[in-house]
Amino acid sequence: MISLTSYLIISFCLFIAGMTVMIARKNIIAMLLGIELILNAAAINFVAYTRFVNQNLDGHVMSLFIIVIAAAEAAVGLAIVIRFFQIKETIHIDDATELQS
Amino acid sequence: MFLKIMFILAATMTLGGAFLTAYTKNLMHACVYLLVSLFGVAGLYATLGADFLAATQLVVYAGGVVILMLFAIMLTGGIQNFVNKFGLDKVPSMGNGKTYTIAGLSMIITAFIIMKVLAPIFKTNVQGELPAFASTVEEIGVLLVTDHVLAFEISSILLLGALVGAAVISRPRRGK
Amino acid sequence: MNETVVSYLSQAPGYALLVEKLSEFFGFDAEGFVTFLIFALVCFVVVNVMSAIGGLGTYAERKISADLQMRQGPNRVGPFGILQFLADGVKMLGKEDILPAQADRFLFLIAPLMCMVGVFASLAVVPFSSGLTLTNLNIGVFYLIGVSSLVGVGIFLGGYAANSKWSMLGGMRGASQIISYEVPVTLSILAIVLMTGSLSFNVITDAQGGLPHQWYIFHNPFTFIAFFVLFIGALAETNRAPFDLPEAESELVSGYHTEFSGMRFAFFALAEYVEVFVVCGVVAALFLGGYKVPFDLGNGELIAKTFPAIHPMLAKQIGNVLQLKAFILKTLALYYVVIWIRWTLPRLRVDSLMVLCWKYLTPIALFNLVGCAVWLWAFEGKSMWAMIFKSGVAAAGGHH
Amino acid sequence: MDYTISSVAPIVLLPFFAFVINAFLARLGGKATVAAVFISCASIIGSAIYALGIFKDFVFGNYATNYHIHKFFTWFDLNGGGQTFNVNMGIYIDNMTAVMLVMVTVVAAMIHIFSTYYMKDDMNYGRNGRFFVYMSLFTSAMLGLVLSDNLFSVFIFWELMGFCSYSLIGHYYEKEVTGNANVKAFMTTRVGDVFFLLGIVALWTQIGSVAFVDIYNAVETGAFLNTTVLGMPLAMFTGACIFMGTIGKSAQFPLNVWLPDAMNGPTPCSALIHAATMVAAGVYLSLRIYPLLEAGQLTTLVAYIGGITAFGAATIALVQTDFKAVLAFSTISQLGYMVLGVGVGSYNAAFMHLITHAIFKACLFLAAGSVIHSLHDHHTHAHVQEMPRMGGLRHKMKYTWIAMWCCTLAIAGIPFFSGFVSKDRILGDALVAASHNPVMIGPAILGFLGALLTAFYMCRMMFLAFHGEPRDKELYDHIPEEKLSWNRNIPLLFLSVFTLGLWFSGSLTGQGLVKLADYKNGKYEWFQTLIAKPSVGNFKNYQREEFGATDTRVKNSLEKSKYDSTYGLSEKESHHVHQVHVIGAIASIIIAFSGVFIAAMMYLWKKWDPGFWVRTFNRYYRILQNKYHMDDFYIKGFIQGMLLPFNNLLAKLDMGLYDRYVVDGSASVVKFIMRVANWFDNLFVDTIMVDGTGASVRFFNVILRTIQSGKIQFYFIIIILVLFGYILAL
Repeated sequence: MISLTSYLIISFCLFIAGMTVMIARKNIIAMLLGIELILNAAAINFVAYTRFVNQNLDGHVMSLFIIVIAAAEAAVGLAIVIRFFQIKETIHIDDATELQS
Repeated sequence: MFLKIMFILAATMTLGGAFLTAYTKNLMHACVYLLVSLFGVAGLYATLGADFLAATQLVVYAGGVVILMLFAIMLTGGIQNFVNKFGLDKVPSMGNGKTYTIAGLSMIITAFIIMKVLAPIFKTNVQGELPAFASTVEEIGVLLVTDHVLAFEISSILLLGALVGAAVISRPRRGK
Repeated sequence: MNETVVSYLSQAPGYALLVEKLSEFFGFDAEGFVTFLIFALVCFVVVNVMSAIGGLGTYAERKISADLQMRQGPNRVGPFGILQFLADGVKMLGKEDILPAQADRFLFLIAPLMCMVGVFASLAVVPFSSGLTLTNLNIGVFYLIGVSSLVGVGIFLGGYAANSKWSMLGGMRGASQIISYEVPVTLSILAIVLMTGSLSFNVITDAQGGLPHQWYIFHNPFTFIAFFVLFIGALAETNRAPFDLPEAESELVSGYHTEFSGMRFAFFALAEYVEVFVVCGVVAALFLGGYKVPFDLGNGELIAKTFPAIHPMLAKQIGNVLQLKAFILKTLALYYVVIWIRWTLPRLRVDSLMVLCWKYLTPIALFNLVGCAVWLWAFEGKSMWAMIFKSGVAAAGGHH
Repeated sequence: MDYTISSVAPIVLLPFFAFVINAFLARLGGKATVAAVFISCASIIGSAIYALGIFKDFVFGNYATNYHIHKFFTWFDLNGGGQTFNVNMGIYIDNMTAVMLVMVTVVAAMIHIFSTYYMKDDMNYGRNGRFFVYMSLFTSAMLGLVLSDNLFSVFIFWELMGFCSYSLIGHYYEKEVTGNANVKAFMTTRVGDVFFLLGIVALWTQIGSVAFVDIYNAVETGAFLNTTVLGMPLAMFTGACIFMGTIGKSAQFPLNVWLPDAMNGPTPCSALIHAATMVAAGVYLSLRIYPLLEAGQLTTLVAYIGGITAFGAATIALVQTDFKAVLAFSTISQLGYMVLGVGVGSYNAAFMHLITHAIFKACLFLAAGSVIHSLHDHHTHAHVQEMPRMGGLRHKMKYTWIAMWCCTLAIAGIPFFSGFVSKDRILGDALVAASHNPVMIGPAILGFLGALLTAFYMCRMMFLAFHGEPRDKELYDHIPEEKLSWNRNIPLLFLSVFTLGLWFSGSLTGQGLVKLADYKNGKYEWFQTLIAKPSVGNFKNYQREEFGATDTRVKNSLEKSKYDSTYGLSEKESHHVHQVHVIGAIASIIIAFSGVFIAAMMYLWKKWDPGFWVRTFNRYYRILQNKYHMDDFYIKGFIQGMLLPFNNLLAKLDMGLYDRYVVDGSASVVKFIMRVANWFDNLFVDTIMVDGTGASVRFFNVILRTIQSGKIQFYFIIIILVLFGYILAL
């Protein structure tokens, strides 16, 4: 019953949820939550393939790096959000359009 | 049997948390649901025999990222209405009908794309005999300092950069 | 994968019989069911006993503080007032569960639970004895660090959900304090993990001996320092004085649980006291030899050899009881020290708290980690007593 | 005892590191400068101690005449075209090197110590220690040269020394005469260096190596005989070219003009240039390539050059009135003797004269520095160097006087002093050569005459400066009384001790008080035993050694070198040689004493009037005062007569031909091309390309601007849509 397919479906659903968050939310922090979900979806895939397909632990190591990157991204992203808020007093994503043509 | 129960629990937590994260209007609640979802992912790791990864997931997300997010939410809640009017249900910019419609459409498209990619895997995937769970800590440690040592070093530099960068960026400028 | 309390108990003679009878009764292989049953039973017992210990902690605190301040303390309910905590618990149950109008209902409800879950989940790996470890996880230390970080989230959400200034400040203080002090704590635990080469509590404990010179605290100078770093960090992580800023009564009324009442407040309090116990147990297991009894009395082999009439399993059980006693003794000694510190030292300021963590403890812990690694490399993991003994033997011209 | 490259390296690197450190430290001034000076002195003293260790190992270590250590590693290779051109670097230590190292380091150490006295007032140790910086580099380069095992690295250090001498001579750069002097020294030696480089290149192309041992081997195997370069035999060509380097560096006859002008530098640097390093390097090189000179049949030429230089410089020194100029010309003269010794095959004595001369000449210069530093003219605020203004100085500076007399007697060739031991032997060998070959009579006569003049002018200088009545009373009264101090007189006295002949052991002193080398039969003096011409046969089996590998230790028996003056001669011939030597010794003793006597008659007792001679031979006196008009000859003949017209011709060619036709012509061509290009530019580039690009950009801009919304989520959706399209296309 528990097979690669079930994990892939879970990861797929997680990805879809994260993407929905990314698109639907206009709040930068909420979008960062979505990014976390997407990254975790990817990490689940790695571990699942390690378990069901080739049994070497490279996938685990890759997931570990994903976690590391997620942590770094969260730290820097949130720092940027706070700085952004200090300047603009808002965290609405559509206000961050300084680079707009 | 135990594994199945565990898997169902973890999957439910993961997907439920993810769904609620996407659905709820309250950012603070979204954060908590995210925590639930991430705990579910840790459970999924456990069912996949990735014990070290599961613990790492707990430490990094529960101990670090989610609290960081909560802090960020509070620090950006607004200066005048810091506590009382900090919108609870009125947190701004959590999306509206329009954005959710767009999101739903793109969700369908993405689902289509991913299913297109995954379909052959589903079809061809044959469940083989799975090995028993073994401790992964040692092997991951060995892999980290042998095969993946470059990535390991780079990620350490990345973390240092993130640490310094976050401190530098978020520090208020002088005179402000 | 990992040894649990069930795999230990399954060595008992009655286990196989029970499984067989139940299988006959149910008509399918009941081993899993029995396992689950035993597990649930033990968990139930442990959780309840720990709750009782947490309750007794409040009593101990009051009694010891009274002693330190030349007072009587609780002395009405039961002998020496020992049933005071039960009376308090009953009173708490009877109180009204107040939910502030401005509060965030959902978070207000789950915050105390999060604390409870974090603390009680970490009980799963605490090595009470070589048999009575709920599960001997091979990543036990890591798991404990991960799970107990839920407490930080709980405190933070509790402070936020009440929607009051005091709670907010207390919650934020608590969260930042817990995240910060996790760094030196983890680093000094890592030093021990480095010495042992394992993340499992039982392996770490078994690597030590029953007598003080075999404990990791006296293994080398670096672990000696690491012990104090870990203990200070643990005090801060459990929000105990002198680091009890999140609930600083004089400034923040009662910190993050200002608005909580009745059973919810009891949950917070219980979580705190049990966490102190868990942390003391962890420190004892990592540095003070844990459940190790002197002269290896704990594993029962000596008893079985001395009294051949005793069944080996029984001998093992006797050893287990001795181990449990040793562990509880060490833990309670540390518990006493914690309470003692609380009623002795004044509270720190927020900035000096952070200075202590980031400018002193973290560098010291890092240095310790490196020092341990160097010690491990240079002296092949021998303890300094072994080396002193060796050099003494060499000086005396002895052979070995 | 087993020296490797790295174990010998400190001797060079100590002064070099002192240079590197001081280059940054010295300019800070104040205490940093004092520290820099201390580092300089300490490093050279350390080198001296190290060199003494090597000397001890070689001289007392029962090592034979031809014992040597040769180690090298491949620095880089220029292989190609089927030829191997390895550039090797290494060390070559034999007895000569060991003696040379001690001489250089000890003399340099004394000079350094004296410099702390002499340069102290010159803006605090010579322009903030800059003097010491270059002194360290100078010494380091000389030590490197001495240790080098091939001509290429010799050349490197050679040029390094050239640069250092340039910097040191031009120390007082604000004076115009100094600026000219250092340029002159640099350019004159450059003439020799060009030939030197030419010789190296010729050697390299013909025998594929420039290592000394390879050269000796090639000489032995006759590789030089069949090869010719520019119609000359290879040995002659390369020998002559490399010897040109010696001529330039050691100020031999045609290129001797730079050395007197080099006096404009500070006196300690003159001591270093004239004694230990610069000029010694030239003679050292000619000794190293001696087999090449012999194989190239250049010995007669060398002997003549040496003789002419020895005599000519001595005659010029007769009439000089500048204290240091006398010493400068005496240096040229003595170098002439060394070269004369090389020319007549008196290898051993030439090298001994190099050593003895280095010691007494360094002492003389330091003494001169001591004198000049004390003679301060309060009207012009300058140091006085003119002998007519001195006189009677011995009452004021006793120690300097003693040291200087020791050295004067040594250079004059008075028995029991070192100069006699070495110079007598050179002159004796010259006589032997003359008795075999009539052509060599010339150099021998020149040598003996020069010896007479040397004794005369040195004593003249001493009598004029130190004896008699003070001629400039005011100047004399201002001279402070000399006190014994560690950095003024001690170096002088230390060096003057070594001007005694017993250290070098001559036949007149019997077995010699220093029986360093009579370990076997006591027959030979140590110097003569240990120093021998490169005896070629020993290098046949040398092995290639990598860095740090063990050496091939050639431990010869105590056989006399076959290049020794009596080697292979019959008993009769050997007897003849000894007879000639005895005659030479007696002659040189008579000559030396007569020189001293004449000087004393003229300047001490004033029985004979020197003015009479000046008046009688006024014309020749003028010639001598003008240094045989050699400077004028070079300036008028070479520079104005040849270089200037050539320059003018070039200038005319430039103006008339190049400017008019090439430059202006090309300008008009360019002008035409420019017009065409302008038209093309206007039409194609500006109109079509530039404006067209702008227009197209504007066109696409309108489309792309709508996509560039600045909203991340919009980009996200675009990504999804593109992916969607891609999947559909699949």
